[in-house]
Amino acid sequence: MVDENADNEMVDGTRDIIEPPKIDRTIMVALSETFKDGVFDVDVPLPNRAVARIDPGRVKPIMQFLLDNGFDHLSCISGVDHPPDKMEVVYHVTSYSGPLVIALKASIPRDDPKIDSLCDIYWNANWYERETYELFGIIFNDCPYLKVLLLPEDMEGEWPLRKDYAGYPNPT
Amino acid sequence: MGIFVDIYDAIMNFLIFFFSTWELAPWVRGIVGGAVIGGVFGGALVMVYLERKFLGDIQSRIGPNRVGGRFGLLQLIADAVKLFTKEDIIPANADKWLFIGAPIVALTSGFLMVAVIPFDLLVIKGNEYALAVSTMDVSILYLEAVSALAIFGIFMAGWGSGSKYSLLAGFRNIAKMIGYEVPLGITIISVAVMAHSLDIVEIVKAQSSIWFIIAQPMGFVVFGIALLADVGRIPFDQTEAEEELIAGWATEYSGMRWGLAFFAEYFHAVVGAIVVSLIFLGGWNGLPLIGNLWIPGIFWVIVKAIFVMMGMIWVRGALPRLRIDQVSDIGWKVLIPLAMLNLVWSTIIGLMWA
Amino acid sequence: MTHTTTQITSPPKPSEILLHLGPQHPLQPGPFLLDLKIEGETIREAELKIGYIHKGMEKVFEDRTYIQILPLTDRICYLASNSNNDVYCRGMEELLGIEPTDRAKYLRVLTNELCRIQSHLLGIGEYTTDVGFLTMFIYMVREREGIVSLLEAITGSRLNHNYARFGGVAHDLPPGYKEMALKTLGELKKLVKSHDEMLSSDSVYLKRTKGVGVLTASQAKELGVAGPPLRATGVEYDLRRVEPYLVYDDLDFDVITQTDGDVFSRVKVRLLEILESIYIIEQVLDQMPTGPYKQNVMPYITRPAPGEVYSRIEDPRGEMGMYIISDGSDKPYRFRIRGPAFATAQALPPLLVGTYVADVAAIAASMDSCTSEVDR
Amino acid sequence: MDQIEIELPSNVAFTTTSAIHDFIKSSPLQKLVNWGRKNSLWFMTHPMGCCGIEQICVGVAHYDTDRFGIMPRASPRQADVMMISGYVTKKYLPALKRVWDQMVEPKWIMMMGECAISGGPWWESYSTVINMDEIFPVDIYIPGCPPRPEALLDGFIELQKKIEAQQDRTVVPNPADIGV
Repeated sequence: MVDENADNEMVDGTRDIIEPPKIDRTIMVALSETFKDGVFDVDVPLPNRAVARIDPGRVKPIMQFLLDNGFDHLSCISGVDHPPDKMEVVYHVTSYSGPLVIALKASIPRDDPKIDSLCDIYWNANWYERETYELFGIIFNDCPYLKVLLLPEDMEGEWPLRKDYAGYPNPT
Repeated sequence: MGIFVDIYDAIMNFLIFFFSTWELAPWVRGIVGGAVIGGVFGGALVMVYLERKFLGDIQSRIGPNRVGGRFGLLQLIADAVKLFTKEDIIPANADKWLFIGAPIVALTSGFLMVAVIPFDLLVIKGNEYALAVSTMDVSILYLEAVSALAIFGIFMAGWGSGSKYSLLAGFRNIAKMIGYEVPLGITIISVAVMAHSLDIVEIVKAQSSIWFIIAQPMGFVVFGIALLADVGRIPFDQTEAEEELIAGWATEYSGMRWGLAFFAEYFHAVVGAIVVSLIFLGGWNGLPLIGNLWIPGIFWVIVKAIFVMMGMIWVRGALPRLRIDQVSDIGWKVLIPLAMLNLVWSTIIGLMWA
Repeated sequence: MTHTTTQITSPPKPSEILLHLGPQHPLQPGPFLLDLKIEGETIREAELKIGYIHKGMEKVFEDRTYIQILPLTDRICYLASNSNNDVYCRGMEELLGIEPTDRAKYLRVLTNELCRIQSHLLGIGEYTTDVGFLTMFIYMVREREGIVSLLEAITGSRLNHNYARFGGVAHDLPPGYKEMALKTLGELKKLVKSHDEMLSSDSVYLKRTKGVGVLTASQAKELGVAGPPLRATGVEYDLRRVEPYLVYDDLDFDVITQTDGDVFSRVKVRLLEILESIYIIEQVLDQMPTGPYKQNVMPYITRPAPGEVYSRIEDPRGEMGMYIISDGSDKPYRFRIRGPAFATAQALPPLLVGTYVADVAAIAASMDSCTSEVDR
Repeated sequence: MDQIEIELPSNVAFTTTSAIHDFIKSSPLQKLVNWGRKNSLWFMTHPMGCCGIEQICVGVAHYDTDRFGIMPRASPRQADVMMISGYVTKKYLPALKRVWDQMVEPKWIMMMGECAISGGPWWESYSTVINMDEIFPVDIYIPGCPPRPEALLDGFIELQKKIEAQQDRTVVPNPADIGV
């Protein structure tokens, strides 16, 4: 672990000489140009917020593109349930050097909720993915450690945050 | 003050005269031994009480003040009553005999130490009688040897509890004490070199003109640090570090078994304080240059020991805890060289003195 | 950094022990289970298991009206209840399209900063007790009582303040507040400076903390932490500066950074941030405008238009975000809480690998995570 | 402290000898014992939520429970009082029961705050266990969200009154209960 990071730091040190990537709304233009059929419905509702829909199959290259362009902080991964047929995974990506937060939404079918894991790109995606998995039942392909995080292990499979969850309010 | 001295001398005279004429001196020792153990027990109580009140003062708290008047004097009695009436549990996967034996071994080591501690030197008809259970000419070595028995007690507790926290604490204790018994021993040797004797009585007598804390200040510092480690008080309380190992080697102990184990520690601390007052602070010799002001020597020993105890509590209030590897570092790399240096110093001074 | 550092991959070898710290353990306020695989005193692998006080807040919030949620946001993290109120109200104000009054903005900054001070004081206190420095813990909590009294004078509560409202705040300042606050804060400033001096000069403390649990800037970014642990590595990332909200762009303050990224720096950042917060509060009390502290008509029954908002502020622990989706009814469709302590808790196991058992307490407490918010 | 131990039967030795108890009952010793117990209530450091913060505050300088002889202890073996100071979840309940079993008799349990007493704001959540008084023999309820430190101190004083009126009973353990 230590050696690896020493390397990282050296890489960072040399990278500082290169002009730092721009953290502003132009990234959205670049994003929709790079991924012509992967990113759509781009909107900037507030000065520091941008929203877009993405193709769930191309989530990994899109995120890699954002990471390369300075969006180095995955803020949050949330699941949203839209019965009867859809589920959404919302990624909030931001940067340690600017205020812009990009919300990327990927719609996936509710009866087969699967999407690629981001653990290779953002290290801290792991717990968010585990949380979304246990609460919604969304399966993240290739997530290295996909099992319950917050719930007791016997509650795996109940998916409590889905809208049709029967265990709320608590019957006991 | 004079009247007290008279009464004290009269009682001691009577005891020694009465029993020595019957040639049953062992009984004197027995009585003195009982009294001394009782006294040190009382001293341990005082230390626990001081710990709660004086430490409370340091931490801007009040400390116990509800039972036994506004100073909470009966607080420890209440604690003891509660501990005595708790249920007695031996955990299922504990090693029963080690678990039961550990506090006993720890406390026994304390009792054995008390046997050679002189509290005063009585001069009756030209003969000198040390007010101690037993006098021997290697008493300081004996003290050092039996004090190390307590390490076995703690390791027995750590191993026998069947708990991982206890086990880690036991390991830590061994690792720590291997490093700290050495400087402790070397410092004791340098004191003995300066006094030309291994007998505590002779060591104290050698301090009638100048205390050893003045003659070898470095020795005092080394001894004090090693003693803190020996009795396991902050910054050397890795064996019961609350935030890491719950309660360390005593994690699985409850009720009076825990009470005994807890008390054994304080017993050691009190004995340690008395030893410091004897071998560095002049013992019953009173103050340097002033003498003992016709106050019985036992009083001086107790007062000095209480000061040492308060110093220990003060250190506890003022310092964080060290890590176990740092503790070993300090022991091997700092204290032992310093103790060696002190030995050289005390040899030179001791030879010149002679 | 691979994912194997966040979990225990294999059963312990004969020379290793699996040590479970928790769920009941005096390490931190709040239950969690930290599994350590140790060899001697060295940690080989660490795994953090959370969820012991998972309350299911996000589900409960979907079943509450917007104004009912407001007092519940206090309970997300009880040490940052004002920040949580504030981030929720800011999100709702975006959804409802209203703007808080000027005086309310200043009052919110005031309570947020007071909240930051008391949280940092308790955080440092917890930390010092974890390195065995009980006295400093007691001093810190003693000083915290003064700040809690100041908050209590405004909000009427010691811990869960429930102070911010949509477009305003709940109460105005009590009379004579400024003098009281300046007196308490002046004393606190002196005390914090003296504690800082004490902690920076105590050799045993320095031995325990310097060079322990080091995070470099790139590591910290990779692990996704924010707040004091990140600023201790030298990254000047503070949402009050990056994305100024309320009136922070009118106020003069420095973003506190340290360069070492070790345990000592994290605590130092918190200590200096207390002083900086006191400076902010003094400005706020000077510049406080008169005027209404709440809207003329408070929007108690709210049905925001369908839409969504992600609002975030600088919590005492880092970036606190809330993602609210409205479907036009009086209850939120989805309510997502992105807590800062969740991110720092996730970053804990990689930091622990290779350190000693005794450092676990120091490192865990220096990250100052709040179990209630981790679990939600 | 191994996780696997949860399944093991707790094989504990009881020292409830009826002769001792009869003697204690028939003498002023009972009063002495109660006096000792009530003035030496050590509670387990076990903060679980908002109330945990007040629990911390009450133990130190400003409210100093040490005045009453009330101290925090980290190990359940040495504690007399367990405070449930927050929500008990389905995940936490087994551990909590185990900690309660590890404490030695006589022991008391205090419910601190609305969450522990009735469920508080989260009573209907999927993750939580309510009706804690059916699971633990609760002695004292301290309402509040969270209760102020003064209320917590008052709870301790009420517990002291309760202990003062307590009579030890002769308990013959049912062999089936202790798994012999």
